Amino acid sequence: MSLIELSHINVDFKQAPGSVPAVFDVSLKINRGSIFGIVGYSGAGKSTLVRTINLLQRPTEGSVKVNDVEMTNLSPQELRLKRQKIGMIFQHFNLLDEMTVQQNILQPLKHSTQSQTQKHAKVQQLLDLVGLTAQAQNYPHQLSGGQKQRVAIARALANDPDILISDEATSALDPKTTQQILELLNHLNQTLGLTILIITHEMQVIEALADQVAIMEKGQIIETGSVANVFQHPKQKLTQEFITLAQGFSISKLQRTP
Amino acid sequence: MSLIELSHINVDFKQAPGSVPAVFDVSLKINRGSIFGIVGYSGAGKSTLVRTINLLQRPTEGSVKVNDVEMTNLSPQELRLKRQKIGMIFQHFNLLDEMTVQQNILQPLKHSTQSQTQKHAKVQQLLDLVGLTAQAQNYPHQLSGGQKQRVAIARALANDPDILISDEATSALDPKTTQQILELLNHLNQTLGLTILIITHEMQVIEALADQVAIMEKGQIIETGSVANVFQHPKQKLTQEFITLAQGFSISKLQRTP
Amino acid sequence: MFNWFNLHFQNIMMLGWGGDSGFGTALSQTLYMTIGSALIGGILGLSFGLGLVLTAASGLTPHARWFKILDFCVSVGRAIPFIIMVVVISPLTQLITQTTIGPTAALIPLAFGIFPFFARQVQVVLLSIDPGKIEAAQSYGATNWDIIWDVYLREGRAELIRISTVSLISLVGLTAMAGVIGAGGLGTTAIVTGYQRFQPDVMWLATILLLTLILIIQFSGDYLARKFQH
Amino acid sequence: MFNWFNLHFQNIMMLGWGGDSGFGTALSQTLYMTIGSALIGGILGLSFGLGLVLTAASGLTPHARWFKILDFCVSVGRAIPFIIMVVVISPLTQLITQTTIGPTAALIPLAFGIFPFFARQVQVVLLSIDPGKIEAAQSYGATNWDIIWDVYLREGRAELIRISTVSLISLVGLTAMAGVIGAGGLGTTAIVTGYQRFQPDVMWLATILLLTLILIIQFSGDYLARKFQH
Amino acid sequence: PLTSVSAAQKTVTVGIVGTSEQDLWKSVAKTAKKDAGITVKTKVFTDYNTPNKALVDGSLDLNAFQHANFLNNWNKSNNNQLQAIGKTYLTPMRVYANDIHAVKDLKAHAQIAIPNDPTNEGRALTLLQTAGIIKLKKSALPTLKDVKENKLQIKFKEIAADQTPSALKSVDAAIINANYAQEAHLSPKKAIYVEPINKASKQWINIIVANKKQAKNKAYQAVVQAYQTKKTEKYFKTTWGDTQLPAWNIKLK
Ligand SMILES: Nc1ncnc2c1ncn2[C@@H]1O[C@H](COP(=O)(O)OP(=O)(O)OP(=O)(O)O)[C@@H](O)[C@H]1O
Ligand SMILES: Nc1ncnc2c1ncn2[C@@H]1O[C@H](COP(=O)(O)OP(=O)(O)OP(=O)(O)O)[C@@H](O)[C@H]1O
Ligand SMILES: [Mg+2]
Ligand SMILES: [Mg+2]
Repeated sequence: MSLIELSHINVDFKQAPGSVPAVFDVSLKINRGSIFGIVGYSGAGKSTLVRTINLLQRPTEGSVKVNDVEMTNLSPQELRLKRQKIGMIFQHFNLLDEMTVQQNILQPLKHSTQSQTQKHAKVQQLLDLVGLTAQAQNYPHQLSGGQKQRVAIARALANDPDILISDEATSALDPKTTQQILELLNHLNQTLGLTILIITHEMQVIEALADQVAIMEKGQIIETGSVANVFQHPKQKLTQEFITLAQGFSISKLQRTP
Repeated sequence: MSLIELSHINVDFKQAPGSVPAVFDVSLKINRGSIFGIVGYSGAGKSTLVRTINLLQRPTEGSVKVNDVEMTNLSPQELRLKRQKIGMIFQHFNLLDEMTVQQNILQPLKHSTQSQTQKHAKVQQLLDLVGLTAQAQNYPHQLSGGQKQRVAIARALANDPDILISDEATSALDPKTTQQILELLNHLNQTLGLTILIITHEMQVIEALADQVAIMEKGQIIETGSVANVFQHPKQKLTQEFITLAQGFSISKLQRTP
Repeated sequence: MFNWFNLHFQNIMMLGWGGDSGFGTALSQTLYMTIGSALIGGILGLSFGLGLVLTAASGLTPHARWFKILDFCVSVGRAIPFIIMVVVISPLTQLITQTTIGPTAALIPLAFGIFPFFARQVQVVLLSIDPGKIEAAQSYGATNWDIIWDVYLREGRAELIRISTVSLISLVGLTAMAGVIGAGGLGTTAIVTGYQRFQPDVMWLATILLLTLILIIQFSGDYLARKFQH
Repeated sequence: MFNWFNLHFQNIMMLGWGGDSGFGTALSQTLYMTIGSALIGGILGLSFGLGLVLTAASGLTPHARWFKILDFCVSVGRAIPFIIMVVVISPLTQLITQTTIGPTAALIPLAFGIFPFFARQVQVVLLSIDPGKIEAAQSYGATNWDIIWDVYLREGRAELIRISTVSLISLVGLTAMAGVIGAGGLGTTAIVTGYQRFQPDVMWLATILLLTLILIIQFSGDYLARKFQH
Repeated sequence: PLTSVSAAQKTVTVGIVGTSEQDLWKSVAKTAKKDAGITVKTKVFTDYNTPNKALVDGSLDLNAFQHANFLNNWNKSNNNQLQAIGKTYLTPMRVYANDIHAVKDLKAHAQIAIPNDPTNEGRALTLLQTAGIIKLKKSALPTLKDVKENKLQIKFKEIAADQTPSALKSVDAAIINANYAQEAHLSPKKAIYVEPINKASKQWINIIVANKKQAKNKAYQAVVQAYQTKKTEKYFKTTWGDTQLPAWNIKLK
């Protein structure tokens, strides 16, 4: 049964005349409990597409169903409650600069019925997970790029969401931290049934983590299927190239002058 | 002969008491015409270290020599001229929001003696290289994350610098675009002798592109040497782990309940 | 020394510190009017400024009609010269303060004089907050109130302090006009007793006291803004 | 219709449009004073605001002494009540405009009255620009002038327009005070002819004309700010 | 204080404009305290309109800043709500000039600064008519619109009354109220014309004013009595010389 169902999504931006729409007639089903990867060229429309799921980006056309509820028909109040259960990690972090790391992560728990102690315990646990216990009282401007991204990850998980949307959550992280985050996501998926939607440029991340994958180009999904299938029998040229490059970038160095 | 020579660099930030300095007693030599990679944990001090080279970050202690000139002793005017020849790609892009893509890239050429036509030709060439010809008249807020990064790359190259400092310049890019950028950098290195300092989390990038590599942890360089040496005989555990993970992240999936 | 002072600043000496027209009295009247009307005008201005941002087309709760009403009120408030504002709202002043003269009565027109100005500045500050932060808050289901408190007001904190400083100092300037309803204050002393009566010593002392007050406000504002900027 | 108007608004009819005290004359005086002093005050305010940001400890060219001097000048400028400003700088006014009364003479005190205020606002705007952008410009060897033009002024453009709108409207308000030196204008018509002579029709018409002017400024400002915000 | 006035009222608040008479009122207050046990307080205004409004709405007990003409005019526009309850003084207005010594020396197109508030302006224009410089239409309080003959084609500059002394250097002549001339230490020699004291001066006599409903209030009458004393007369003499004449016993011919 599909948890997320996008049908015929279009997103147009006002832009230079003749430019393509950011997302064009995309339909997509994501099953409950699955990990779904999206890859594609930079500028293909990946971020725009996933932002339609919690309606941060209202599609120009099309239907967005989460748990069989049509999102575009919800009242603001209903939408708000729905969104609490859809965690999102932004490509540009979007942390609150005037709050400490700890406060940023506490933020989504504001309306939770848990006690203060429980909330703080939860935050502590998340801080441990992303390895920022020492930075709990730092403000975002005192963090490195990767540290900011880890705060964003922790914040997205604070509410124990049903769905996690991750827009390049590990791109600013070193391999080891990435591995830890991936293990965490996998663990949450396996134990709690968290459905995960992950945009990434690292094909290895898809390979290690995802069940399903979709490849986007120019606002459209050009190929989709199980990771095993797509990686072993890529149909599109773009998919092939992505997979090959993931093995290692190939640069034929010119003969060097010493 | 080393083009860049950092000696005993220290950078302290005001932070929670007891926290480690961002950079601690780092010395480093980078040869003219080489490509030097820096990897390390998120928060290890990589960005802080490279920012001392063009003195965007004045080191608390230590000496910075570029081309045998002690940078910390330069007058503002001299420093400015030096900086024109050190291109820098920032982790957070730092584009000017009120200028179009084209204007952003033209910016470093402002004081160049070239004619307007030459300048525009140069920009056009850079736009082609990073694949943003169609977006030339867009403003940054109309770009995707990866597109912004490509503008930043083009801008850093506009001045035909002698040194290029790239702080995770490809982390938001898909494999194919990354490959193109790497080929470009390699080409510039081979044909023009551009010296490149590259911070990245993708070990494959180091492997494909760099001659030398340094691994940072907690503000210090824990291992350094030629890429071939370090990759084949890593001495530190951290280095080993990074290299292993670069082959592919390993996630032992739990047995799934269907 | 005392004699010398007495000789050159005899007008100041004559006014003295306490009493109906002393400097101390004038200072306390200025302080009273500034603080009192800053509280009322601050709350009004913040509400209107927030309202303008929230109901704007790009805001959290777009509402063209309300936006136009708020926008118009603020513009009208800025168009009315202070003395006319005093007259126009004097029934309201009478209702609230039971009098139309004196420092307490001045609070109402002063508050109405400053709030539209403050509201515009609040609007400018809030519009400059990164929309990405608001999106992030929306993504974890923050209520509009949460967004107002935790994003708009909190992220805009340092800037809000800076514009409050600017407004507060403008308000101190405005209190000089409160003399029209017999509210006294340093500005009135400077103008009426100092300037109109050609007593430069009085004029300058009053101005210097005003300046001191303004420097203190500016200094505290700068300090707080730095302190709250991360 | 005309008779009815004539009956109820006879004071307005008597003032008329042209002539020494007509509404048209007052409007053009207000416009003249506003535009003229906006130009002078705008340049002064922008320079001082930029100066404050550049010489600050975190600025491009830190210089504690200059910063303090600029900061002090601006604070002093804000402390002096307008009418006293008129008197204090009247020698300068005489020097520049060859007279101390009339609309042209009013330009100088108006410019001096508004510029410290504008300078503070410029400072607030420029301080809110992302330091990363300045670093980027420094990294490609931009001169300080480049950074002023292409980063500070250009990136702050929309905000600068917004605060210019706020300041311009404050300036229109200030022109009402220029009546003291015979500069005329709508504010003076509203106060002196309307309010002081118990001619409410005149008072309101002048206020409505002021309001119209302010709405036009606000509208143009909003439009330009939107247009220049990317 | 909201005036729920009874004969037993012990505190009377008087509105004045500007502070030049504050010391005079301190002396009056002393007398009132001694003679009638009444505490007199002053409230300083900077506007000529609000002290009257404050009498109407009861925020103020008395005011003393206007002359009879101003009050008449005010009452006409405001339902006759106020009443004069005592005279204070008469101060002739003067024409001052820096470079000329007589009105007849005024050249064509000369600039004359006049106060811009209604009563002072009306009075100034009337003064110029008396001096034979212009002719006015009949009007209680003339304005520039009422100038029907201006042979010299004088240019009038309407500025705030308190600015007239400073404006003197920018114009050929200025009409300056006695108090501002006094405070500016303008030499009487610079006065090229003085308002004559005659029957017509009646309207320029300054008065103490109360709300009509309170005109008979004993306490207020006591304040008037405390003002109209020899002591006050002496104060006028020592402070203002001949420019400010006690008006309660003046005889106008
Ligand atoms: N606000 C906007 N206005 C106009 N165009 C926009 C806007 N946001 C995005 N676009 C355009 O829409 C297209 C898709 O953008 P999107 O951010 O979804 O790409 P993406 O696939 O996430 O790319 P990346 O991998 O680089 O993040 C891009 O061509 C971009 O230029
Ligand atoms: N302005 C600052 N104030 C205080 N601490 C800072 C500041 N900037 C960076 N730091 C701290 O200095 C350390 C090094 O930061 P730096 O940005 O150099 O890391 P990095 O190696 O580039 O990490 P990443 O890979 O995540 O970008 C971090 O622990 C960070 O928290
Ligand atoms: Mg994206
Ligand atoms: Mg970094």
